[in-house]
Amino acid sequence: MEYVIQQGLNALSFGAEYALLALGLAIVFSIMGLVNFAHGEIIAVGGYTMVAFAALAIGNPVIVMAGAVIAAMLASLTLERVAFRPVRKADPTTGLLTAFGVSIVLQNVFLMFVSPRPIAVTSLYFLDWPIEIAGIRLASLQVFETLTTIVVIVALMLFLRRTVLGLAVRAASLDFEMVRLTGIKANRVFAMAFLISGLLAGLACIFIMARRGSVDPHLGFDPVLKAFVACVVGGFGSLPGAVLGGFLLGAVEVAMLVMLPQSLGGMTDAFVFMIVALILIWRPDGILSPAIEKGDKL
Amino acid sequence: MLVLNDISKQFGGVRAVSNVSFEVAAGEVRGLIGPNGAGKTTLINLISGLLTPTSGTMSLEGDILDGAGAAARTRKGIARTFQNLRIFENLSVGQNIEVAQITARSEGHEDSAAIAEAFERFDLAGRLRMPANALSYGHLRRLEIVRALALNPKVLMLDEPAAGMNEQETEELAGALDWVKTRFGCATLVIDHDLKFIMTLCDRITVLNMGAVIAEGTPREITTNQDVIDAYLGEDHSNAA
Amino acid sequence: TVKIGLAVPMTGDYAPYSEFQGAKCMAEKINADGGINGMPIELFIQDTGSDTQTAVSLAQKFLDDGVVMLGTIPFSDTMIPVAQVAAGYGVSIFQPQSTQVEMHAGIVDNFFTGVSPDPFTATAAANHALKQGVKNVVLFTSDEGGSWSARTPLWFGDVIEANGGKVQAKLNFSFGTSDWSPQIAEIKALDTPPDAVYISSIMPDVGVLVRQLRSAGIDAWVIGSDGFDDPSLDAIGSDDPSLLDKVFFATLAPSHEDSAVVKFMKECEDMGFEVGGLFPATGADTIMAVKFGVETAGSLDPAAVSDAIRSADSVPVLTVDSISFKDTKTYAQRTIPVIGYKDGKRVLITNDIPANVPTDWN
Amino acid sequence: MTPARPLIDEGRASQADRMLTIQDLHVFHGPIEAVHGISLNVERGKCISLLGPNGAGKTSTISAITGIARATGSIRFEDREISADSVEARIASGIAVSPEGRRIFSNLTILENLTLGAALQRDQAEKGRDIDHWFSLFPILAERRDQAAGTLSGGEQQMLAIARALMARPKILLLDEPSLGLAPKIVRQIFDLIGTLKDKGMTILLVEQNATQALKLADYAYLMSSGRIVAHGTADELGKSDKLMAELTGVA
Amino acid sequence: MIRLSQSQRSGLVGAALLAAVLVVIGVATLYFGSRYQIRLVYSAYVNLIVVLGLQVFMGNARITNLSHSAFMGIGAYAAALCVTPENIKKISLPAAPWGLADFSLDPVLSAAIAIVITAVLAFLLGLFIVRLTSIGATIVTLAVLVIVHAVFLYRTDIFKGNQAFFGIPQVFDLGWVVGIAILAVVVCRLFRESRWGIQLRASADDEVGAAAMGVQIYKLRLIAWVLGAVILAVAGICYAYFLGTISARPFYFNHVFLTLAMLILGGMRTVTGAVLGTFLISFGLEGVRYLETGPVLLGIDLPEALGLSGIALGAVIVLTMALRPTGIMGNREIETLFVRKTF
Ligand SMILES: Nc1ncnc2c1ncn2[C@@H]1O[C@H](COP(=O)(O)OP(=O)(O)OP(=O)(O)O)[C@@H](O)[C@H]1O
Ligand SMILES: Nc1ncnc2c1ncn2[C@@H]1O[C@H](COP(=O)(O)OP(=O)(O)OP(=O)(O)O)[C@@H](O)[C@H]1O
Ligand SMILES: [Mg+2]
Ligand SMILES: [Mg+2]
Repeated sequence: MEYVIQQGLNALSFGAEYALLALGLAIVFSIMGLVNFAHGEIIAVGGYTMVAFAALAIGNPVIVMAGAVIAAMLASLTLERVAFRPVRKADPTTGLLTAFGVSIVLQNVFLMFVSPRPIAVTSLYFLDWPIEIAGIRLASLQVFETLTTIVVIVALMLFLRRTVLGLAVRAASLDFEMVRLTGIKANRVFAMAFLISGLLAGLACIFIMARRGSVDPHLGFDPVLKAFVACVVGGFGSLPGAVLGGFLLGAVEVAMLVMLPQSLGGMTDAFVFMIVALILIWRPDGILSPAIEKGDKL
Repeated sequence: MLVLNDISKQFGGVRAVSNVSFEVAAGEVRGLIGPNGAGKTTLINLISGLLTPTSGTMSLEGDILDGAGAAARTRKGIARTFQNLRIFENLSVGQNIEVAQITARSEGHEDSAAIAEAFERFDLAGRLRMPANALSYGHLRRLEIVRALALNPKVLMLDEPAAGMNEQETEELAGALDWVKTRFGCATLVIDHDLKFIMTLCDRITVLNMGAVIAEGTPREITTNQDVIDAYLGEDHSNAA
Repeated sequence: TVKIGLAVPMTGDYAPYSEFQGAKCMAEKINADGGINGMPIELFIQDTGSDTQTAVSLAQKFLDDGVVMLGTIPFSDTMIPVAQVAAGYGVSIFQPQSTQVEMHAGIVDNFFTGVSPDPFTATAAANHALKQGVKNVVLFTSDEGGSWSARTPLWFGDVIEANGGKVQAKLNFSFGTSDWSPQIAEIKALDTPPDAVYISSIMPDVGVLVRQLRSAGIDAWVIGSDGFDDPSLDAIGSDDPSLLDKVFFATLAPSHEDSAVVKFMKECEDMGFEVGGLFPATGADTIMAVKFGVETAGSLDPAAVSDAIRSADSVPVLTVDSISFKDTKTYAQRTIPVIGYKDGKRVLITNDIPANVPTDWN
Repeated sequence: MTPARPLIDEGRASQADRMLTIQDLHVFHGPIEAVHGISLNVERGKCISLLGPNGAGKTSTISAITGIARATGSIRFEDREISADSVEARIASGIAVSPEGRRIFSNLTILENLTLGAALQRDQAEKGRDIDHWFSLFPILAERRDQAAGTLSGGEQQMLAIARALMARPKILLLDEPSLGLAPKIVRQIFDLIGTLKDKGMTILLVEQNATQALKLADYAYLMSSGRIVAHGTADELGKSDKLMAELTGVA
Repeated sequence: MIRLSQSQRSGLVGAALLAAVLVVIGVATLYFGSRYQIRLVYSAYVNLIVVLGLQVFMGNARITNLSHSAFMGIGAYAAALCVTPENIKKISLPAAPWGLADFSLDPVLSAAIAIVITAVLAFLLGLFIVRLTSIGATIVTLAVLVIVHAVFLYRTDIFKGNQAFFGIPQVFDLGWVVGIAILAVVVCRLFRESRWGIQLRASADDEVGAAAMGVQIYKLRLIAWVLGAVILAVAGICYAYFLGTISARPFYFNHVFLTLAMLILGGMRTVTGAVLGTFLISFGLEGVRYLETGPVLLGIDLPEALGLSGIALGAVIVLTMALRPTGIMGNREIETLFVRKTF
């Protein structure tokens, strides 16, 4: 029983990380239909910022964390300006491919100017300590990450439903030009979405780095691949969908790791993706997307 | 030809079409009018198979259509245009029409002579090699109609074909559609808000309101029907068109 | 000139496994000392992006340029086709760090690896573990690194079991794992806590695993292979050196403070070469082996050079005193260092040729 | 090509009355020039109508005024040259548009669409009052206020688009075919509304196919064809005196 | 007698023009190229076949496919398993199940079997994939890529995972691959202009509109999907029959991105675009790779620039998407460059 609870909590914290990443993808997608595969590299920017702080012998964890988050936000904003603005009006596929391109460029920039090998960053180890409650072992990081994800979800919901800028963010996803025709500075809307996305990447970066303790050019690729899947499963562009998809994926992944017999252990990822594919075949637009009948409209 | 039997469609809480029954005969032009949101487009979506009715059945020449998808129904001879244009913008004008011709050919009822004539009638003859997205709105509407005709359909449904056209063009369109009626002999269902257009074109008119049929008859009968005046035309309808 | 071609993975998935920095540094040093028999070494180095076809094409180019020895991506799917192409020129491949076993199955014979295959490191590690009283072990395996990550742990387990120990569980993992809590929960659920866990993987996986095991209160030895041999492993002990107290690994060459490798890396740094770790440093072995071969053969004929290396009793290299291919043909007979930590610093524990290596691998 | 043939003398209004003045405007879609140097005036408080057949360049002209389409030439709004301004700046200076094809935000609710229409308005209470006002005029919208706008019928969407434009409390309202796809009863409502707005002093530039209706309302009209203005004048002047009018709009 | 439509006739002209280009490049390399260049061109042609296989589905149905390298891998492995001599399989696959190590077939038969196996697998997967749209479909293709790769890695007893599957007879040379590439070009181009192709492209523009024109979208997508997979299998076979050694790695993300970039740069909507993009990137990367080594150019000693080819590849994608999202060719095929526009 304890074991089951233990693995359940593990699934929850896996899910929280995926949800945090998936939200970063979903906010950008919901506004401009862009699947930002370069999200992972924005996380890596945060990681390399920590390396830079370490090199400058700045160890104050608050500065390091803030620095990483700010760097990720700036990186996200910069990418919006440089790479994504030209494809703003394009279809999702164009955006997806652009993001792939950006991701490849950034990975190679890290490789060229820093190193292809992992670089250790130990300044955030202090965030991680064991907590034991009634025989259940938790890492403090898991708790922090889950809490952060919850706070982020609530804050985002409020922003998108209650503020004009939030409405504009949602409206821009369908008709960017028309948003401009209401007088809202569209560039601000996009900047805001990318800023939020960068913030989420920065937060995720803190947790990933605190856990891994090192950064390499591929730091973000795998987690973001999973987050991408989470988004699609939940219903792309739907923020609640991203959250649901994230937690679902966490649960599936832990279940596969734990339940597959050792002889099939190497197939964990295959089974995770297979389940995802089955979900999509069952609900082609993701679980939380409303069942829309295509008529003349939409 | 086309028989609708007690068709209803529910969207969540909205009953967009409610217990509609009517028939359209071959060669007949049937007008479908009604206030905005009356369910006209929804009805066409139901007939063309893009939406599934909540209840009711329909048939084409005695052949039950229920359960057949949009493509299958088109192949059986139901063609339509769209209120919001659905042009294949990366194909040329000619290829847009070819998409439909291919379907007609594979079903063995292509009529290439009639289509060639339709190009002229709808002012597309010189434009076949243009990319479709270079046409103006009015021509795009014409393209949609010709594309539907290329299917050589038994039932042709036009959703606001005159929208965005001026009176002159509307008249031309009415003339062209008259030609369609004689040349193709299909059962035609036309939605439009341009009463003059509807009145000159249609043999019979069905009026929808809030999803339900509130009147049915010849143009004359309709314009004097008090229910229709209340729900749709308003008092001073002679000025409307 | 003595031409050596390195079609290596400088970028891509296998970028960590490239020897070109060490090779460049060593070639420079030798050239500064007057070269080989008075001839300077000319290195042809190009990036393959970890792609096999590119590697084969580049190898072809280098062969046409007249190299006497080739280095390439240290994985069999590239080494075999490269060796096949090179065979037509009488040229051999010298791979200073490839430990996978399938290259020694007799598919190609114009091939050297400057190190011993994985069963040797697994055995050396197991022998030391047994000496520490290890009985119950947990093995982490993964298919992603080929036999290196999939089978090395099993050889380790074989040696442990042959000496009365027990493999309690085999757990699967993927490369790049940063949260080991599901696997750790599995370990916690075992009836008896393990004395050791063995994993053949690379950073950051290894560092994360060590820390998460410790914070979960699992005090077992963490034992590994040459994948542990990266400066970033040492970094996890920067705050708390005791984290590394029960970590050791069997690797390719001694890499503790005073080892030849570490000295070499320092010298290279002074010369302006960044040789960041053991894998890059092994490139020096390639150059030294070629130097030996050319000097012994007294010729630049590739076949003669290879024969000279293959038939020598001992070939001097940088990473260990000497290696020999006389009995093994394709892999180097050499000592296997076991490296542990004391106060967060690497110490060389043993450095022998293990005698009880499993034999089921070729 | 028939040269522009003014039916009356150029601009009777004094310079000061001109709210929007366009001179020698060329509009481009990519490499294609859709409008070839037109000039027109919109006087304060008047309803000016822009008529013409499909493809004449009416929508292109509107897009040039809002800055959506690439254009050369001069556009003066309230005595300020705005042709170099961004779209947003033009809207902020008091131009609002109900575009061709409606372009409502289909994934937002009706209420949210209206809220966005008043995006530049800071006063929340004012905004609420405006929304109530337009809801009372379009009760169907009020009924569906929390429904996604994409599920409205074509006509309902058109009402929403106009209401959204009005939420900005503009100085000039650009209406691009507001009657497109509307039922006669609603069309009349819409034209009545335009009349009311005009009576209240709103300046309106009305693009229409429905020339009869438009001319009834308009103080002055411009007739476009193939990217040029081919005639202009008051409704009477245009409607009675020129064959061209009949040809291009079908108005007898 | 088949009556060809206007676009089918120009399709044949276009295919012939492209074939001529392929022949010229191939023959020039054979006669004037070094062995190194021949290898380079060979792999460019293999990638060309991959990109063509990708274009059939992605270009006409306009659904981004990320699983193409997996199908290439399936073709390569299936052929390799059939064609590799038993004595070698006994060494390399000692634990092979189902008697896989106990037979070997001639190369042609092996290739045929590989194509059939790939087509059947593609058909079964396609039944699901064609029902999805846009990003949903893309994610499922991604899942296919990951799953197939995992199977290659996991069943080391059959595929050897990341270790070498060696001993495949090296029966192909440049001439073969040029011929096969030409065949692929013709097939792709004829498909594009066929009634299936036109209807499929229409459905990519507007799914609902196409359904209303009687287009059987799922069926057409499935046809394109399977045809694409067959071409990809052929590409895999060309890869295996030349190199003699395969592993799971060349059929994963790196290759997916590389070939995707090729198709995107040239323009995925046209066959000409596929050809152009492949050659531009193949030969462009070769130049960049030279720059990476830090050569001396015009008297300037350039620094070593590892990762430059990666940056270049990514930049090509980003710039193409920004400046010309439909790729260099857009909707135009090669023959339109020679014919004066008629409107
Ligand atoms: N997919 C849908 N989901 C929910 N409601 C819908 C959907 N499609 C239509 N409706 C609703 O059904 C009703 C009928 O809409 P429909 O489009 O059929 O009207 P219409 O008669 O064509 O009107 P118009 O003349 O304005 O185009 C409307 O109230 C509309 O809001
Ligand atoms: N996006 C575009 N790309 C290319 N050409 C265009 C584009 N939009 C419009 N055009 C062309 O510009 C010309 C003017 O079009 P515009 O839409 O301004 O006409 P309009 O008067 O509004 O017509 P309608 O009454 O049909 O709406 C037309 O010939 C049209 O083909
Ligand atoms: Mg309608
Ligand atoms: Mg217009």
